[in-house]
Amino acid sequence: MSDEVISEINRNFIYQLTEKGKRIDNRAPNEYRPIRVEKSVVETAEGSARVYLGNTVVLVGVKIGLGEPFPDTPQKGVLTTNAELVPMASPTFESGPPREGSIELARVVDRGIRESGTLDLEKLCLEEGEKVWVVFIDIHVLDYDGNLFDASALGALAALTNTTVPASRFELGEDFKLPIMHYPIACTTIKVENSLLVDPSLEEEKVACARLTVTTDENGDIRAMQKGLGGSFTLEQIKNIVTSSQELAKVNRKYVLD
Amino acid sequence: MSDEVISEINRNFIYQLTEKGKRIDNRAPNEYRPIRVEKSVVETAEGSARVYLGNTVVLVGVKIGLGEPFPDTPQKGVLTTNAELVPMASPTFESGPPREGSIELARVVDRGIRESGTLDLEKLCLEEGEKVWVVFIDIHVLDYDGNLFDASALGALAALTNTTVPASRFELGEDFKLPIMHYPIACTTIKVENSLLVDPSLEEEKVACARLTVTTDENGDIRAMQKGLGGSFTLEQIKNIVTSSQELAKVNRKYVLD
Amino acid sequence: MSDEVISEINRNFIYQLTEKGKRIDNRAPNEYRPIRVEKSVVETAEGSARVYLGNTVVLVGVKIGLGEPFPDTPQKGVLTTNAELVPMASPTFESGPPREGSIELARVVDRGIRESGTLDLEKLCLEEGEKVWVVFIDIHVLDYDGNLFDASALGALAALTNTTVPASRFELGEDFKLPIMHYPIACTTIKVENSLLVDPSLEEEKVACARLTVTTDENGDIRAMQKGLGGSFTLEQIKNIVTSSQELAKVNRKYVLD
Amino acid sequence: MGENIDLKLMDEEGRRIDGRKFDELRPIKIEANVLKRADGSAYLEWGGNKILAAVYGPREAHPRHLQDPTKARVQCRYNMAAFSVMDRKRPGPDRRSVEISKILSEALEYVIFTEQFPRTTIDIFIEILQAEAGTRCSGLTAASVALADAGIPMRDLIVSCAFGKIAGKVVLDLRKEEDNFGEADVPLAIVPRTEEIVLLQMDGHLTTNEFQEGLSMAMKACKNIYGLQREALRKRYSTVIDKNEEKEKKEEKKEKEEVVQ
Amino acid sequence: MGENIDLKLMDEEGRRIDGRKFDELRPIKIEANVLKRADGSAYLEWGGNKILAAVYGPREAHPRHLQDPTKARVQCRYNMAAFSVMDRKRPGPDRRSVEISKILSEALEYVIFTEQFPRTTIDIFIEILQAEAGTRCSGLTAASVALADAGIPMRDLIVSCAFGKIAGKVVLDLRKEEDNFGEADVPLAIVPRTEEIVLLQMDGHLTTNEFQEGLSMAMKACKNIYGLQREALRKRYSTVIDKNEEKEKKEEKKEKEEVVQ
Amino acid sequence: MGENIDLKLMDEEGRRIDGRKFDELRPIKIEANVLKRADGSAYLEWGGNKILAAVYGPREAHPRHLQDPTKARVQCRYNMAAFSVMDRKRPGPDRRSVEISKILSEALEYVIFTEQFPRTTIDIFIEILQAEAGTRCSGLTAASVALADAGIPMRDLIVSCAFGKIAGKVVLDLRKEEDNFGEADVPLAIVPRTEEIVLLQMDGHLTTNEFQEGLSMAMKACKNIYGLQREALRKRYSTVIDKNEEKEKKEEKKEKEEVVQ
Repeated sequence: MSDEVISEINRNFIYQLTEKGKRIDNRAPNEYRPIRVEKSVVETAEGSARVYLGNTVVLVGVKIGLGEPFPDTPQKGVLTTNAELVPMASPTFESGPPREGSIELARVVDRGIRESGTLDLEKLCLEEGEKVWVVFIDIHVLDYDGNLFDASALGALAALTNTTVPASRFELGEDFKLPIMHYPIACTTIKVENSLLVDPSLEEEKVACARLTVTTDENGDIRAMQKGLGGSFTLEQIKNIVTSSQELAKVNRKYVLD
Repeated sequence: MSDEVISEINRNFIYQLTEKGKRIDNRAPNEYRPIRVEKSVVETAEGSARVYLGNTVVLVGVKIGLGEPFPDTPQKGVLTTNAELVPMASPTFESGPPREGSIELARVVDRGIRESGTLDLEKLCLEEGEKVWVVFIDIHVLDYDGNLFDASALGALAALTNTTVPASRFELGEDFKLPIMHYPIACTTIKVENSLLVDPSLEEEKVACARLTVTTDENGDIRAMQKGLGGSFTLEQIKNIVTSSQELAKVNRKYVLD
Repeated sequence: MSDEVISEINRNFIYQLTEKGKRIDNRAPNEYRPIRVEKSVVETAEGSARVYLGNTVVLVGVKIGLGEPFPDTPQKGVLTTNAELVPMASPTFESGPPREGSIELARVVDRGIRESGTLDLEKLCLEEGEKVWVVFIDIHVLDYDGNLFDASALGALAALTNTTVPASRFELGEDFKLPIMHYPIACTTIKVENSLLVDPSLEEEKVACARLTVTTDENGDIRAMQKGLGGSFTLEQIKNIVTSSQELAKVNRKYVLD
Repeated sequence: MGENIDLKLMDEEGRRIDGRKFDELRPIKIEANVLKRADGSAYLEWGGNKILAAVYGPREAHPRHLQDPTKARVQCRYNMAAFSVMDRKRPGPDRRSVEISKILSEALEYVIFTEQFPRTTIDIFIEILQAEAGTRCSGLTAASVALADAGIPMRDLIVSCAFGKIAGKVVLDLRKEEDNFGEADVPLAIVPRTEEIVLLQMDGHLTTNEFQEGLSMAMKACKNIYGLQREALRKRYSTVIDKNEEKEKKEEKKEKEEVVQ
Repeated sequence: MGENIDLKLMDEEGRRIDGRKFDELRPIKIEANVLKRADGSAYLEWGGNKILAAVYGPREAHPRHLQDPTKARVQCRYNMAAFSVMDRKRPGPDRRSVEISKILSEALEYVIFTEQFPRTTIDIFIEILQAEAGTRCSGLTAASVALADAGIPMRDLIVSCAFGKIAGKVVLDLRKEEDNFGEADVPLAIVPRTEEIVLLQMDGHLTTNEFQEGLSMAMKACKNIYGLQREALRKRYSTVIDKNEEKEKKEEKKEKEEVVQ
Repeated sequence: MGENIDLKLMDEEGRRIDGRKFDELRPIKIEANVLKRADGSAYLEWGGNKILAAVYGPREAHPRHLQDPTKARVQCRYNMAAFSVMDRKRPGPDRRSVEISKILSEALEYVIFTEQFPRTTIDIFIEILQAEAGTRCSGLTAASVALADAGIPMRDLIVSCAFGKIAGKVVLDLRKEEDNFGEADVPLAIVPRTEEIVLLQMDGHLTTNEFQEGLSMAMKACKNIYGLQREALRKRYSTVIDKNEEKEKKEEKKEKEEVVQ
């Protein structure tokens, strides 16, 4: 059977399940796959975490370096986020310069961290306008079975909470933990036909028509959003997704804090 | 009918017209299409101009920044010209890094301005060997109906005459107009069979076998030339083109000075 | 006859010859093609050499510039090696950024020079941690008839011995010859079926299953090695190749020293 | 977002730095069919934004392996001119424009009847000539007019508009200073007839109530912009009709002349 | 190589900085079948190295002109994660990783029965997650386990290990300081059953005797590592058998349930 | 161009810094058929320029969509070696070499009977090994000898030469200092038999009279260079004839030996 026929069968099968409120792996529509977060997994990084979200595996490393601040924020450290969808993780990922998929992933994770004020960047300034600490978040996807946004955001936050600024190595005082102020958690929901499913697996992503990622903080406030794919949501659906994302974030945040 | 058949018919039609001294849009062989030059069209630029040459539309913006002079001209400001043939302007333009077409365009416009001494670059030096004003000319082609060389050269000169150096924004004294010393105008002539046609439209460019752009200053002196395409000119044709370019430049220069 | 049929015939022909200890150009298995080394062939370079190895021609130029030392070797000059397999040299070389073939070539030549301590890099330091001489070795392959490794390594060493550091041009004292401490020579052997052939021609390279380059110094010590291609060597074969490479290097070194 | 600066974004009477009320749009001007070469085009001014959109297609997709046998590919390219911002932007795509191009492509895909044009590509080019906050909303609004101008079959236009939060208050359509020093920015795009949401992004800090308040405000504003889009298309088509009449007259005249020659 | 630093790489009793003897390997741990998406995979820790290898294929080679009608293309891509080294590495291939990818591809090609899969490509991806000298040997050792895990027909595994010279003495398996300040480094890979050498590089300064001494030492060590590789594969296959039994039970159960529904 | 420097480019007696008269060429040396691999080649020294040109083709154009069903594509690639100039040039094409490659391709296309080889490409590679002003003229002159050496059917050779203006005087063939500090530079290329002009560029400042004076001077010089080109080709073909005779003798000898074996 050709790939197209198989995917057509899959599509119909998933459609029929969702109509009954079911999913291929027997989860409830608003149920996450099992989550496991391991910290301090890479010794060469200043902070790191490996996240297992079902079969999806993401490794995030944080490196700290010295650099110049941006001209418009001379008293703040610099945060930069990069994602590599290495071809190891999926037959559809390719070698070469970052494509739009990995750029969107990195930028959505970055906004979730930056806009929530996760880091107290002013504490990372060494000399105003001259010298600041630069925080590099590198997302390395190892196994891709759907929902990279949530796995990567979890991994980035976990790695940041695990990071020590190696000031002594640069002869700039004592080492200190990265100053974390907030704990934003991303929750992604897809629309399949007219059903909403959280934490989509790869099979589900393939038949999704729309996607919404909502990042909320420990107060339940919204810190970032990203709608994707060539479909639409109704206003009501958006409101429902925001509410469920706030609830699920409370649960998932524990995996990072533990 | 296939594209090739149409273009073959077009070719023959244009050939027959040129033999009678005529052109598809009823112009005389040495007649330009209507020219319109609008200045100050982009407020974020330090200078700008939009040029309509028949249906060809080119937008040129000038940005001014600070930089270091070149080592061999420590007492001079820096001039740099870039052209983007964005795919909006023509189905044959592609996204991506600049191709040879846009590189040749940018370099020919650049030489026309640089070699004529259009700008008094010494007046753009702030600190010898250390700090100078950098003039960025960016050519943005919006609608392509032939003769980009002349439209872009006109636009670049018009935008330069429209430019104010924003010295006060950098706390480097008062703003001042760019010091313009000469007014070079480019005239492009193509050869179709054995006829010479100035200001070719796109249809005419497609059947041209050779092209010559002659840039002359307000004294009629020659400042830059560029021959293109896989055909040839006789010595006599070159001399005739130089003469007609000098005359036409006088007329077209007025569109910039107004 | 198709290319594939021809190459199949060639393969069989070379196989049959090697079984009898013969080669297509009548050389002995451990015999080099004629070598000619010309120095001072490019006046714009600080040192240069053209090497003819049979029909293979390689031009190596050395340029000297000023730069910063690497942070981990603040008291040493910098050596950098680059190879261009320009499409002039072979129908199989392509324009564009360096491919793996030219990268491997540059890195193998570089290691041969660097690891043998060919240059006394400490004598190229001007100001510790701040300013050092940078030695650029550029390998330009002009005609490709096999065994680029040996031809390029010979050319690089010859060009280095031909190089004068132009200190006076930078007003940094008197010009001086590059301080050469060792004379490493690379010898390349291929395996065809079970025979070992040194200095392979292009036709021989095409049927080789494995390749070993051994770089030895004037004491016969080993300074660098590189095995290539998708075949294998026995331990015995490796030992034999090392021995023959040491002997052949003694002979070939003379072409550089003369 | 989130910069604390002594810039007062709203005065005591609720007026913003350019005098607008909290739910007031910047001035918008739309013109359809402004380019000759493209199959469809639109020019839009929105506050300090000056934007051109052009459409080519449906045309055969190249290379072949990018063809979808079931529908047209919709490819939008958002590009900023080097001189469109205060500090000159290096030409060519950066990470920001790659992301924006992706989400605009996805939004536009929803309203185009792509299944009518298998194996083709529909290319939409958005050139930001002058930028002053809200370029992705402005660009998307212009792009859907250009698509209609190209005669591409669509279920509706797309309208886009942002809301945000400044000085603790939810407001419509941020301008540059409000975007830089405000507390949140939420670009939104809808299909006006069905009120479906096809683009939604958010940056900053909002409570659930603020978010819902803003959504309603922006959706209402979108409907007003929808009127401007349709007006621009109406003008364009009336012009076409005028020109067609003119053309017919010209052709008649030409035929006569040819008889004379 | 060749740096003269006051770092004592070996003490009077012949112990190295981490307490190893001259012919002692760093600790090695190998696990097969660690990724779900890939056709085969392996995870390896070797001293301070942490490495993942994954295999995809044989699959159709793209684009077409890269297809070889007589055999499969073997393409290995060695990649270092940005955070795998002390000073952050810029993502993407550099000249070093291009060269390593080439020689690892060539070594792996030798043991794969490529002629069984004409027109296909077999892709091997090696990700260096944490690096501490000897990554190419570690990566190659992991890659051949991943190939076996993918069920690719091979004449044997490949085992790789380096020897070198520190403080004037030939030693096995350099760690970082020994690589940086030692006198030679010689990565080697063999086919253990036949003792054929498929990878050999050398950096530094060795006499002929030292070279031969090191070769023997490294080939002996390779055979020990070969045991670890086979052990990892044995565990993986016993797990498969367990899982198959489990799966059969589950399917039986499912069938019953379906009957019930 | 246009730098005012206290360098005296011409003395009172009209002698230039290298002693040449105003209408005197630098020494030129041309040799054909200097490379083995290429289908045709030439080596040229012209003053301080050392240049190699090589030709491959006509050969099938790749990829297919670049094939022209009516004629051969002529692609010239002008490339400067890193060491060909005083300040090392970064390898690879820059904007200058892209432009030069384009105009040289166009000039060469004119003299090749491209319609005889549809769907093919004729590649001309020009490597500047040592540069000293006038490299595009030197390269083009060498390239047309290489084309003839490759046996490509041509209506004539192309000859190229520049004129310029220094110290207020029109002169032939600028050398480096004259190019840097002179007032104009005009590279020119002609088809010598018909005197057609196939390349013409100009930089600087010339009156119409100066331009016409220079044109005549350069066209005359081109004819002299044409003689050197033809001489190089004559030598090359006489060598071929010699070699053929030699080859025949060798083959006779070989046949005899084979009989003996």
